[in-house]
Amino acid sequence: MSEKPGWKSLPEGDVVKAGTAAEFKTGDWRSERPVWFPERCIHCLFCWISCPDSSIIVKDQKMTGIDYDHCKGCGICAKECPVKPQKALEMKPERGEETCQK
Amino acid sequence: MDSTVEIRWHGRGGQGAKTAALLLGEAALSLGKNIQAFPEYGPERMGAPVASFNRISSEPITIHCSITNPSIVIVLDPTLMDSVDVTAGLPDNGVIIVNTKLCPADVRKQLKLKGGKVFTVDASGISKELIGREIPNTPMMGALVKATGLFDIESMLKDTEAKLKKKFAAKPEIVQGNVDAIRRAYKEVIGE
Amino acid sequence: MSKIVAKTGNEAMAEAMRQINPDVVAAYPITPATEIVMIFAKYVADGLVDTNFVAVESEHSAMSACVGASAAGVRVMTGTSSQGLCLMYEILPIAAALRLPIVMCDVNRAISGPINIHCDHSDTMAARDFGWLQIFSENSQEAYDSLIQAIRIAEDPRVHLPTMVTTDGFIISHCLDKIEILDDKDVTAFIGQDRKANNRLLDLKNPTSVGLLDLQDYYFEHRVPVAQAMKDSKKVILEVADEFAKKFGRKYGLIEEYKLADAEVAIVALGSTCGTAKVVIDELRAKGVKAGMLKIRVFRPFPAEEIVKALSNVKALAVLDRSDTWSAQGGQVFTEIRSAFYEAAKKPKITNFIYGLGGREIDLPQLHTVFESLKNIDKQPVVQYLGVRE
Amino acid sequence: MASLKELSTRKDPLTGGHRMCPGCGAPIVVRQILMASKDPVVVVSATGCLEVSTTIFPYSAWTVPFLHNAFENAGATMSGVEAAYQNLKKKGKMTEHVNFVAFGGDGGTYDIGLQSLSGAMERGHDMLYVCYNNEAYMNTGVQRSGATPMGANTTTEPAGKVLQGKREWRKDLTEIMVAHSIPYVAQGIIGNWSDLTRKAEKAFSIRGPKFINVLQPCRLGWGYKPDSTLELARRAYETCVWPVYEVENGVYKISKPKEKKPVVEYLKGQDRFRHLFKPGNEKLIADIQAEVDRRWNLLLAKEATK
Repeated sequence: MSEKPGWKSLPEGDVVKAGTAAEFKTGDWRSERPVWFPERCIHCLFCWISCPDSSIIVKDQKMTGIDYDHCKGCGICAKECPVKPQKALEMKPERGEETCQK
Repeated sequence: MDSTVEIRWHGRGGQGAKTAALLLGEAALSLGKNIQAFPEYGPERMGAPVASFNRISSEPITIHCSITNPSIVIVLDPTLMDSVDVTAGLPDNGVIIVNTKLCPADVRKQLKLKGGKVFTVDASGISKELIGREIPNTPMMGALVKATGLFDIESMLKDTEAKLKKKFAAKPEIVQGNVDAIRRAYKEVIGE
Repeated sequence: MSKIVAKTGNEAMAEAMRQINPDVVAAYPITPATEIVMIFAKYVADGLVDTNFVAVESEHSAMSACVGASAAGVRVMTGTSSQGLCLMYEILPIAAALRLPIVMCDVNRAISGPINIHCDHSDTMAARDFGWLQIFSENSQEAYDSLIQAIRIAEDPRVHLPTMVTTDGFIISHCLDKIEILDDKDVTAFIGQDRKANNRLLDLKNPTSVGLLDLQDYYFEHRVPVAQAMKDSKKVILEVADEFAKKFGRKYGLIEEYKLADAEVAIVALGSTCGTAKVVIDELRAKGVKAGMLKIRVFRPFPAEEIVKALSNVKALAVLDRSDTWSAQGGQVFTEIRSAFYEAAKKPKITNFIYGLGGREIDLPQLHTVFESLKNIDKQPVVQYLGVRE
Repeated sequence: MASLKELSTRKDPLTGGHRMCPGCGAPIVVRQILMASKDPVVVVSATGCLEVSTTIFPYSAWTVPFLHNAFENAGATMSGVEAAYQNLKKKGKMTEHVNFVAFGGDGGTYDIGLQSLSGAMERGHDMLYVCYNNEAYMNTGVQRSGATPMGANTTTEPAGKVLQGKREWRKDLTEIMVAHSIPYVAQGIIGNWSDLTRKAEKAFSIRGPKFINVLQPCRLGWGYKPDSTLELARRAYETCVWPVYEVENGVYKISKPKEKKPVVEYLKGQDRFRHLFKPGNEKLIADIQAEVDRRWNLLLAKEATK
């Protein structure tokens, strides 16, 4: 609480600049992550238009990667990917199987 | 307040942190304790980090402020340790119990924890095997009882079984699965 | 050039609205405020104002549209009464928290039930805790003058709070009275051509989000500034009143003292009753009774210090409330005045008369009864209902 | 109609970092609708999942001007914003064209906000109202709304020993909007971006009030795996449970599935309908099929009459 601004330094009237949520990371919500295989990608952008978290990065009208800071790992992108037989996006466990080595 | 045990549960929206706190509270009540169980309310959705809390005491509990120095912390999802300060407020003699396949020493290292006692148990694995779904909250109750000696495991199981029977009247297999999972986690939890 | 004309309270408020020429008005009909909106709608139809008039389907939507338009950055007005104001209650504190200088013509009327269309202050008083400035008017002239001043006050950066100017339903709203109307150009010059808005929703180059969800960590910090602005608004109200007096000759304050300087017995009242009470006080003074009155013009912010100072030499005081808190502890004005006197070294004995609910007549003999009771204030109950049959 | 490549060059109305559930359909609705606008947009949202999860102070996921007022008044609030804009435009203080878009969930649109919506549409404001319809009050924990379909399990009309979930057919809000005689009314789904963005483009090309009702599966309230949000919506379309159509100046145009599948195909993938498959509930499913057929045929007849 201590580093949050007091009322005297907040802007008037419950207003913020647009788009500040970009600073809030939701990537740690993931239990699975989409992994992109560029060599299979046909840049149809179905994944991009279907992503609820604006986490498919598109540059110059081409898919270029995934914003793992915000992707919550829902899997919609992989499901909607039309590439066959192997999809250009696959869901993988977020972390490897770590076990107690004792 | 020395007689009061304060517990914080860390989970993700949908993982059952709130339910775990409620179940534990009810179990403690039927074992003659005074109890509180309350979640942290916010707009967070499924998958978002959430917390819930218990107070358990042999004395009447009148306090209604939040718990900032829990003596016990239970982490339902090991990935939370990357983003949430799960040890916040935990005193040197505190207990942290984590649902993970890792051993306590690994968790201690990851959390850079100096004091306290660390316990681990693969509650996800146990629930998948015995309940058929990944719901780590009930097995974690078994781990909690073993790690802290808060109550007698058999008395608690008896009560929880009765509660679950009411809740899942239509699915008796779930009740047995949960009871077995609590018992298994009680046996398998590892301390340092 | 200003001119002297005959206008009802509603006509006077509508006239002020014409001169203010707000950018957006959103309103819904309700007796006895309907007329203000009807007259204004005709001004719109005749092209006498530049306003976009939104004839909404409820008062809830009226206030909602006002919030939308005001957040967009323009000058916004509305008018309502009673149940209409009640229907707006949900949105009133949102307007305040978003710091939107919406100005409302509010015609005081009883609230249901039973349904009743006549004057009391229950509607406005129930809205006292929503962060709106509240200015009461004794007559049409005050309503007209205060409405013009309200624009300046609400839009002052030190305030940025919504403001309601009230008249008493039917008693003022429908009573033809002599009033002085200012020159259109003078009104425009006084209030400024346009609202100088900050944080405009329609600023496309600097997009903002307005009206966010605040959790435990920010909500409090967004409410306290409303209290600070309310506190700061006292100075602004007086500054605006001074400028108005200099330019147009009529002087206003937070309160008005009537023969209080040496008064031993006094009453406190709001709205049209004050005018009637002045007659009673004059009659009592003629008989040698040192009677006086304190009129509260501005109820929000509450001028506690000013009231205490003005009444400290009075021996016996009756507070007249045209509404009740139903707390069994008296009306809103009474409880706030008693509270204001808590720290005062010198204070009068105070009793409360709740009167005039649902338009029940308040006349000279009743007001004489009130003053009469002050002779034996020690024997008076704390709260009395004036003129009610038992 | 803009291609995906073209759309991808436009401003994304939402950033990541909002707190909607993983796999939530509501932000997909927002992105597909708003990116169809070539002109600047200004958004009003009713209280609901979308609003609380995208604007937790000091974090806002909206990159476009955004206003939230309350639950039941998105229509009225936008009326005020639009009136202010018209005033500024009339006075020459704003020149650029702006598309005004209000979003409300089904609770804020079918139920508590219906009056406000109806008023705004009737008054002819130049705005598009989009209902992101997940068929229950999801923000408060899956309570039934006027949009909830018959038989669905909700927390205020739960499936129990005696009752089998919601007992009433859902209200047909889209037809209520058609009855307002506004220039453009449409129903769509998420899961067909080209249809939805085309409808949004169409709406933005028309001046006056427009309404689009978008079926948006909710993984929490409906109960399914989060990756299936779009697929489930398409199932609703294929079974004609949720007809996809538009009504432009009173003329109906329906998107017909290649093959009309039985409603069971739609119901079976969702936890909220699971109890319908218990022995003894066969008639309920038959009733649902009959009502879907009746409404579908009615719609076809409306299209045929022109």
